[in-house]
Amino acid sequence: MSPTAVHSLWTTAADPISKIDAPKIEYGQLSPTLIVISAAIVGVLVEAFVPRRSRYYAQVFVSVVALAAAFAAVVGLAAGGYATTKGHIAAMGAVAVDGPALFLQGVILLTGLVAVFTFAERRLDPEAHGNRVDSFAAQAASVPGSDSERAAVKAGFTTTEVFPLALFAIGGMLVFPAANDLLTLFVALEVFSLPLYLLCALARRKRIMSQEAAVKYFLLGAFASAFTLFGIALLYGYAGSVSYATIAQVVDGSVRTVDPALANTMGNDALLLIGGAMVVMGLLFKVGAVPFHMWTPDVYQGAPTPVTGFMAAATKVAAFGALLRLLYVVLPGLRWDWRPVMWAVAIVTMLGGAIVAITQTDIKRLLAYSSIAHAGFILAGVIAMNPDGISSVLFYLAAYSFVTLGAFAVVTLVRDAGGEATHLSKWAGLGRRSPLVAAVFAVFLLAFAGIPLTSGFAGKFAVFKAAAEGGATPLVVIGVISSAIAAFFYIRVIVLMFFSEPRPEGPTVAVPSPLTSTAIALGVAVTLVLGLAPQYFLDLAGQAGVFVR
Amino acid sequence: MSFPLLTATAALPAVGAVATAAVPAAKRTAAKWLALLVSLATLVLAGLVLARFEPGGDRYQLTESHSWIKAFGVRYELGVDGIAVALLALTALLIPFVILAGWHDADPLETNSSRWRPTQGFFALILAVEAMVILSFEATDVFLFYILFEAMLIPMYFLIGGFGDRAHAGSDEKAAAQRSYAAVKFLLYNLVGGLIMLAAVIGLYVVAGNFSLQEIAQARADGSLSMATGTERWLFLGFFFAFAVKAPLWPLHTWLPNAMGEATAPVAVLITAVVDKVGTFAMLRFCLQLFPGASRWATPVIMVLALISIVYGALLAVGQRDIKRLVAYASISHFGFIILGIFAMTSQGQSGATLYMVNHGISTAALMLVAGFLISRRGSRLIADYGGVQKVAPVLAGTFLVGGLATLSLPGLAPFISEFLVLVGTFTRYPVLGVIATFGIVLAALYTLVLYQRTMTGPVKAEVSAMPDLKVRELVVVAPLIALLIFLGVYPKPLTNIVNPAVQHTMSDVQKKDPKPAVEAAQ
Amino acid sequence: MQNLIALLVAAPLLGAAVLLCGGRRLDRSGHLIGTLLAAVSFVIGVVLFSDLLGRGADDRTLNQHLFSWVPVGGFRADIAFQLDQLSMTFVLLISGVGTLIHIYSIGYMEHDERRRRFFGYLNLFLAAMLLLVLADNYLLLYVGWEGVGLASYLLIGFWQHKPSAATAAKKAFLVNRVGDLGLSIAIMLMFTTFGTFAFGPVLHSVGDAGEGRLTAIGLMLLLAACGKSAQVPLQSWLGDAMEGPTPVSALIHAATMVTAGVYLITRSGALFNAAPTAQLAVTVVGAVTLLFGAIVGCAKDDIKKALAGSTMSQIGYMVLAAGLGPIGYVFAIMHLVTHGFFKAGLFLGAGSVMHGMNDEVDMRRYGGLRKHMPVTFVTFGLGYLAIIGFPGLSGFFSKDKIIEAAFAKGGTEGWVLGGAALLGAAITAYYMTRVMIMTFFGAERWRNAATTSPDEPSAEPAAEHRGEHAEPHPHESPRSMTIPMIVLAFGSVFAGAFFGIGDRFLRWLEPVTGHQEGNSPVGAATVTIATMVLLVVGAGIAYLQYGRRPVPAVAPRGSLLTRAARRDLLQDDFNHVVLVRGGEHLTRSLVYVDHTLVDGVVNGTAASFGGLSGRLRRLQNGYARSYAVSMFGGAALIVAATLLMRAV
Amino acid sequence: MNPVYYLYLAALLFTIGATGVLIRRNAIVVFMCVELMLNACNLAFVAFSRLHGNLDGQIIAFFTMVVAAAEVVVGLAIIVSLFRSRHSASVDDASLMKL
Repeated sequence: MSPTAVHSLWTTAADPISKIDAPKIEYGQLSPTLIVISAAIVGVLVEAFVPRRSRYYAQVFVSVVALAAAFAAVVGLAAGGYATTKGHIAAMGAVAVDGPALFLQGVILLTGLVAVFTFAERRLDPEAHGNRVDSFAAQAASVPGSDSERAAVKAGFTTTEVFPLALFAIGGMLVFPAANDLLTLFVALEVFSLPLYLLCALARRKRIMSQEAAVKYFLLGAFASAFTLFGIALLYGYAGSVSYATIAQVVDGSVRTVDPALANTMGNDALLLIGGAMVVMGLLFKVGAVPFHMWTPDVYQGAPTPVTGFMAAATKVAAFGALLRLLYVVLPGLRWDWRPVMWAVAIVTMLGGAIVAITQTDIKRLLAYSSIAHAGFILAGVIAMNPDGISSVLFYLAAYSFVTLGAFAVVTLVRDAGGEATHLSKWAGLGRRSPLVAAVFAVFLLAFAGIPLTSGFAGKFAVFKAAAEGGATPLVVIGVISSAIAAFFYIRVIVLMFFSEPRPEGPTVAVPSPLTSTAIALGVAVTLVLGLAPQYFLDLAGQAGVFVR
Repeated sequence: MSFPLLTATAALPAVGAVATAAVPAAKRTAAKWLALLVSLATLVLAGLVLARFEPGGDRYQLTESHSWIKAFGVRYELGVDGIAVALLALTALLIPFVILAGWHDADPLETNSSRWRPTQGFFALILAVEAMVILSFEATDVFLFYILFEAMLIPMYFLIGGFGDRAHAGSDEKAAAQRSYAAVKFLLYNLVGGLIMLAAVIGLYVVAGNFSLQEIAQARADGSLSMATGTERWLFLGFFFAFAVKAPLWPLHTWLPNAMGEATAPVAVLITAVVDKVGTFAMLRFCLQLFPGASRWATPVIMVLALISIVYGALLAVGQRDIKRLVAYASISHFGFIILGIFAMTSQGQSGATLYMVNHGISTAALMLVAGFLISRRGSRLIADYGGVQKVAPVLAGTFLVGGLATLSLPGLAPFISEFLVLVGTFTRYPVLGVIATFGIVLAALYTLVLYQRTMTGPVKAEVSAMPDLKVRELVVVAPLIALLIFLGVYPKPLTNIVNPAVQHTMSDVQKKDPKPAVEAAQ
Repeated sequence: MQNLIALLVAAPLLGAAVLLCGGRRLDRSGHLIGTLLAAVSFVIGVVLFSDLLGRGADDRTLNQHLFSWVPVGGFRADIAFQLDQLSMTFVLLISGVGTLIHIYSIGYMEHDERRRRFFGYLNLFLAAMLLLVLADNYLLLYVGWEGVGLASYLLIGFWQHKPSAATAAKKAFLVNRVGDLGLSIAIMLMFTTFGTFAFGPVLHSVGDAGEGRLTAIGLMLLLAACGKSAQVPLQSWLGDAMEGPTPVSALIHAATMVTAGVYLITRSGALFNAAPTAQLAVTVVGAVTLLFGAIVGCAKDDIKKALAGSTMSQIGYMVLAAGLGPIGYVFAIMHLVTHGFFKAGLFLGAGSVMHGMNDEVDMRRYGGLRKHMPVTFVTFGLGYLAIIGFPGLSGFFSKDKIIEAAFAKGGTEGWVLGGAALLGAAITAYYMTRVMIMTFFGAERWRNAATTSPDEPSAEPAAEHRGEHAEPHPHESPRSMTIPMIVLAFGSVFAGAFFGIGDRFLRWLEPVTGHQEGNSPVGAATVTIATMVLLVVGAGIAYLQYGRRPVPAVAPRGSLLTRAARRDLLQDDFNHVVLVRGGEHLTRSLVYVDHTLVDGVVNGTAASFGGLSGRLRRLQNGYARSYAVSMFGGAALIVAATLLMRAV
Repeated sequence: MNPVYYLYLAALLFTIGATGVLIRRNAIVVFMCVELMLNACNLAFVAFSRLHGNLDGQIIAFFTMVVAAAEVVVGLAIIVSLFRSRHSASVDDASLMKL
């Protein structure tokens, strides 16, 4: 490196600090995130100061209000035109406020709201020592089966921390798809991942499995984010900046080359390709695409079911949002390099998820694999690289997240002595025991399978249509085949529920409180509305489907 | 905007389905009557459609069109041509009989489970199927049709798997297992077909930019929309595959015997007489109109497959031990005739095929329902368990015989006309195929008469000696069907008048003309 | 006047509808209604006949167009009737003999609980048969064609509780279906050739069509005729058809339905005239069958089966004549009519005998019945004389003409056919004499035969209703049965003379069928004398065999030919081995194929996916580190692939 | 000396860390390997920052440290709870859920 550069660097550093102009932050436009984060902090304070008796109510109140308010804020912003015309980059280029961001934030907030309902459900488990209990450990710190745990249960402790944790996670997720530079992306990633790791470990029943899930999720997640970070480093090295806009310009070669000293790194495609690939890989890990999917089944199975539902829905939304922005804003100039690779990933993800799911025996693992297959379908839309691609993915995410939440909410209802009866054999004849619950679950399964008149079909159709228009016909064909395979195991569950005789020692269906009922009802409503009359939401997604650069 | 008659015809049973499902568990009979009344009201509406339809008029009549999903270029477009009207009438006509025939099929065996309401479910599902089938006959928007084509699988699936035939050879578990196997097989076959069609539907959109049958067909006709030959063929295959599974065409037929064997007789009628017709109907309406070139290209292969279906189905029918499976294979053979007629691309062939759809619906309904009554009495589906029934239950035997004679298309009964038209239509273009297909009539006689001889004649078996003859309800089901068979056999003109113009349109779509007789040709 | 034509069909059809749908309340009056309606249609027939006679010879054709039946494109089929001399002849025969047999059945079926249905079926048959001969296009004829098939199916299997009857009925229908195959293909060919299949247009534009097509059509029509008229190779069903009640055998399987084939060929005469090859085929079939039937007839001990054989052979004569073209048509029809009389008479006689003998059908258990049932004996005897062609009786005139015409064909064909016909005449004389002697003369072999032996199951299980199984005491049948026999006997005596002398019949029918005198190499007289000689020879041999020595009660083993003939010359065994067994094997193997192959492929695919799933599942081994490995590998792959993309 | 070497070092460290994650059993060690990877990233950032002559990289390094610290907190919490309930910190023992 030339001494002049060093000198310049030194001089810049050595300049007398005249004055730092304060960064300009558009608080109004960031309000959704800010509301949620601050609510989370309030939640922490509640933990600290509110007496244990009333914490639960306080926390639920805070989270619900905050999420509702944040959602209202999102709606307000969208109505204010930020989703379309006034969309721009806020917070000194760190966060984008535009259609996709707002749409996904809205979806995440609603999902989070519903998830909080299922978190707050405390009618399913039989009362322990006269205290209503939810699906979270009485005291996370106490060793499973130990006296301390029994004491905690007896004392009626509950882990009300889950609410602030969830809020933090949601906060991170809100930023994730809106992040407009790689640093923000990374920070947001960690902000929503870390609380999730913890939430996974907090199951009340089967705690060992829950902790194992947490460990696996944590280690693999950290591993993945390390890759992401290194990718970011390389991209930074390539472009000399982490801001999406700059990188995009450099990729397009539309930026004036900085001083020749940097020529050897600046625009060095090896850095760009490797870095880009590693960042994308980090995101693929979050969406659970093959071959980065292997954490999914274990974590979904081990985590407390409400958390699983929350993860399955919200994480996918956030991660795909970020992936879209990255591919459409930063790397479009590179599409001829990454598209074939993404093709391959999409194909193996669709087929892999569908095929492995056939032989699953645990309903939660089954749904995990189905979520993998769905990730593949969504990737097919991402690859389309046209406006329809964006809007179709947005629509699919909205449709999918609600179905998922509903499905997992139903899973929490089917219980036996050992807690939730997740083994498929126990679901035999459910349709005879409680036709309503079985019918609702059947609706969700049909939506997963993409049967017409459900949201699943509309979403699948939108995505495949976009892909076909984008020239990815083979993807569509493979997608169709794998949905046929997938149909097989969804049908298997329906057969099990309706056509096989109920077991005498089969599980009972708990009668939920209004909270879970709302979650399920909302799921059904969204599934049917988006299936029968998707026009309005498709328009919404269509208008929202433009990134600001 | 006049009264949306077509929508009403489909909406009525849909609403009825919901209402029936909502009837409280205790009020079983009320649910039955409600369903019956709804289906009769639907029949009245169908009659109105028939009355309002002018055979000479526009190709599609009583049209309705509303915007539905702009983003997909999908409109809610309805309209009926002669073919659709005929099939719509058939559907609306058969459902009341199906309901009446299945009156006791869904009475719960154990009354303890109060929340479980099979009866309501059974009749609600039947009405749901009716609604979807009717709407799919009316839909002139490819997407709308596709949605219904797929969606109707679900109620059918529950009807097959949930309400199996109680007369089962094996134990209960075995019965349940076989039943759910049949249901799953039915669903997966048709789902796979449908999904492959989905790819083609999307492809069609990418090529054509919208889903309106009329617009696309128009554009194809005036050449403003040209498809690459390859594309057209792929799309055609995608569509045809789904319809061939539904129809069913050899070798995609194996789901039908299982489904019809395991389902109750009325549901079996629903499958083969109503739902499967959507497949053959769609071949006429979509394959030929949207992809005329590809249709002509694929004709030879399809004709051969249809021929195989005819002979193969008939031979397997001869080999069956189970009454309902026998009827199922007979139906496969008949569907072979229908497809043969459609792709013969002659006005006789296609009119014949359309008539065939209607007549086969009625005749199979008659035969299958009587078979159902027979089976419900003896509690067995095996032919070997019967014998000499005509002695103890002459009326039952008589109606059964008439149904059988209709199945072997005896002149004077409706199926004869359609079958002969199909054969003539085929013969005029493909003499050899026509001749081979004609052998089907001998085989048909074989399996029908063997069935009748083994079950109805001979010395009276001990088990059937106390068998009661047809009850009034059952007579009410069978008699009108038989009367209809005879009427349409002697005076099919009302039907042909409606169908012929539509067929002329289809013929012009595929740019085919009837071959001239040799004598005229010579002059 | 022509509006009456529809009534001809409508009357019996109405009867059938009423009787079959009427239910038990008609059980007591049913047979009367049926007979009445049959008579009605006969009366109408007579009225129309007189009307025709009132017209000039060349405008004796009435048409009635009811409505257009199946109009599709160029394909136009109408419900329309055509009544000309040919159909008129048939109408009178059918409705006349039909009515008689209705009357006969009143007595014959008296004790059968299902008599109402029996009459319903008979009416159905009449309607179908009349439709067949009155139709003015081939498709409508086809309806009647299958209609009579159905009626015959129902009536043969009338005693359905007997497996043998049910089987026979099924067999009859199936074999006829094979024939119908020919008819429908013929109609299709006509449609593709002429664009229509109405008699008039087709037969008039025959000239414009190529001979190849015409031959094809002709052969297909012949196939149809073979099926319906029990001609070789489709004759196998007729023998079994005797399972039906005897009146049925008389009406359907002797007088009317089985002659439909002859009608079809004669009706299509113009077409056959233009297709010599087809015509030759027809004559060959006729000649073969007349010998075949005759030989079979010689060997049967079952009286009805023997008569069935003779029917076969007589129809063989008609077909032969029809095949001879214009020189033969008239005589074919003429023989058809006379045969209608005497064969019906014979069958009714046989029925009457069985009626008196506890439904015993084995002639070896008859003998010396002339004393016990004189009327039957006389009428049967007259029928016998008529069929063997005793000079002056009907058979003499009609059969003789046919033999002459056969010679008149000329060339070797003429000699061969004529020879066959002559030989046939001799054999006829033989087996009919045999029947006559075994039944009415000789020792009363039924005396010591207590009951019908189990190994010879009685054809008429109505015996159970008739009660006693003790030693039969033959008695004359009731009036209702004897009167029709007497009437038919008159017919068999005088019809021939009435028709033949002065060529009345010829002049009546000529305008329709056309006629030309053949130039026979041998004079008419020669033929007659030859026939007479052979007749005497045949009858003589029979007398020596059965008249002189006592008839063994159990059939002797007999020569190879005899044994073969007893089994209908083994063609049934052939059918059984080749068609039935082969068919069973075919279907069974197909069922297997369908299950394992067609279904197996699909299930196999599903199973293979399952297996793949099971294997892929193993990768999910629960070890976080192996997950990390897959992630690392994936990352490496992606990076490598991306770089590769750039490289290439 | 050429700062590009720092990049090579960073890459080397990252690979070592990754390998460690793949081969070590003890959860703590695995976790430390992850930390090592993060630090490798830091080194890369700083080196690039030097190359480009702007401070972004160095700033990012600080962010990374904070994140890493947070990860430590969460990670240790989880690992310790696991260790306490099964008296082993081996990642391979934690394989109840599979297939």
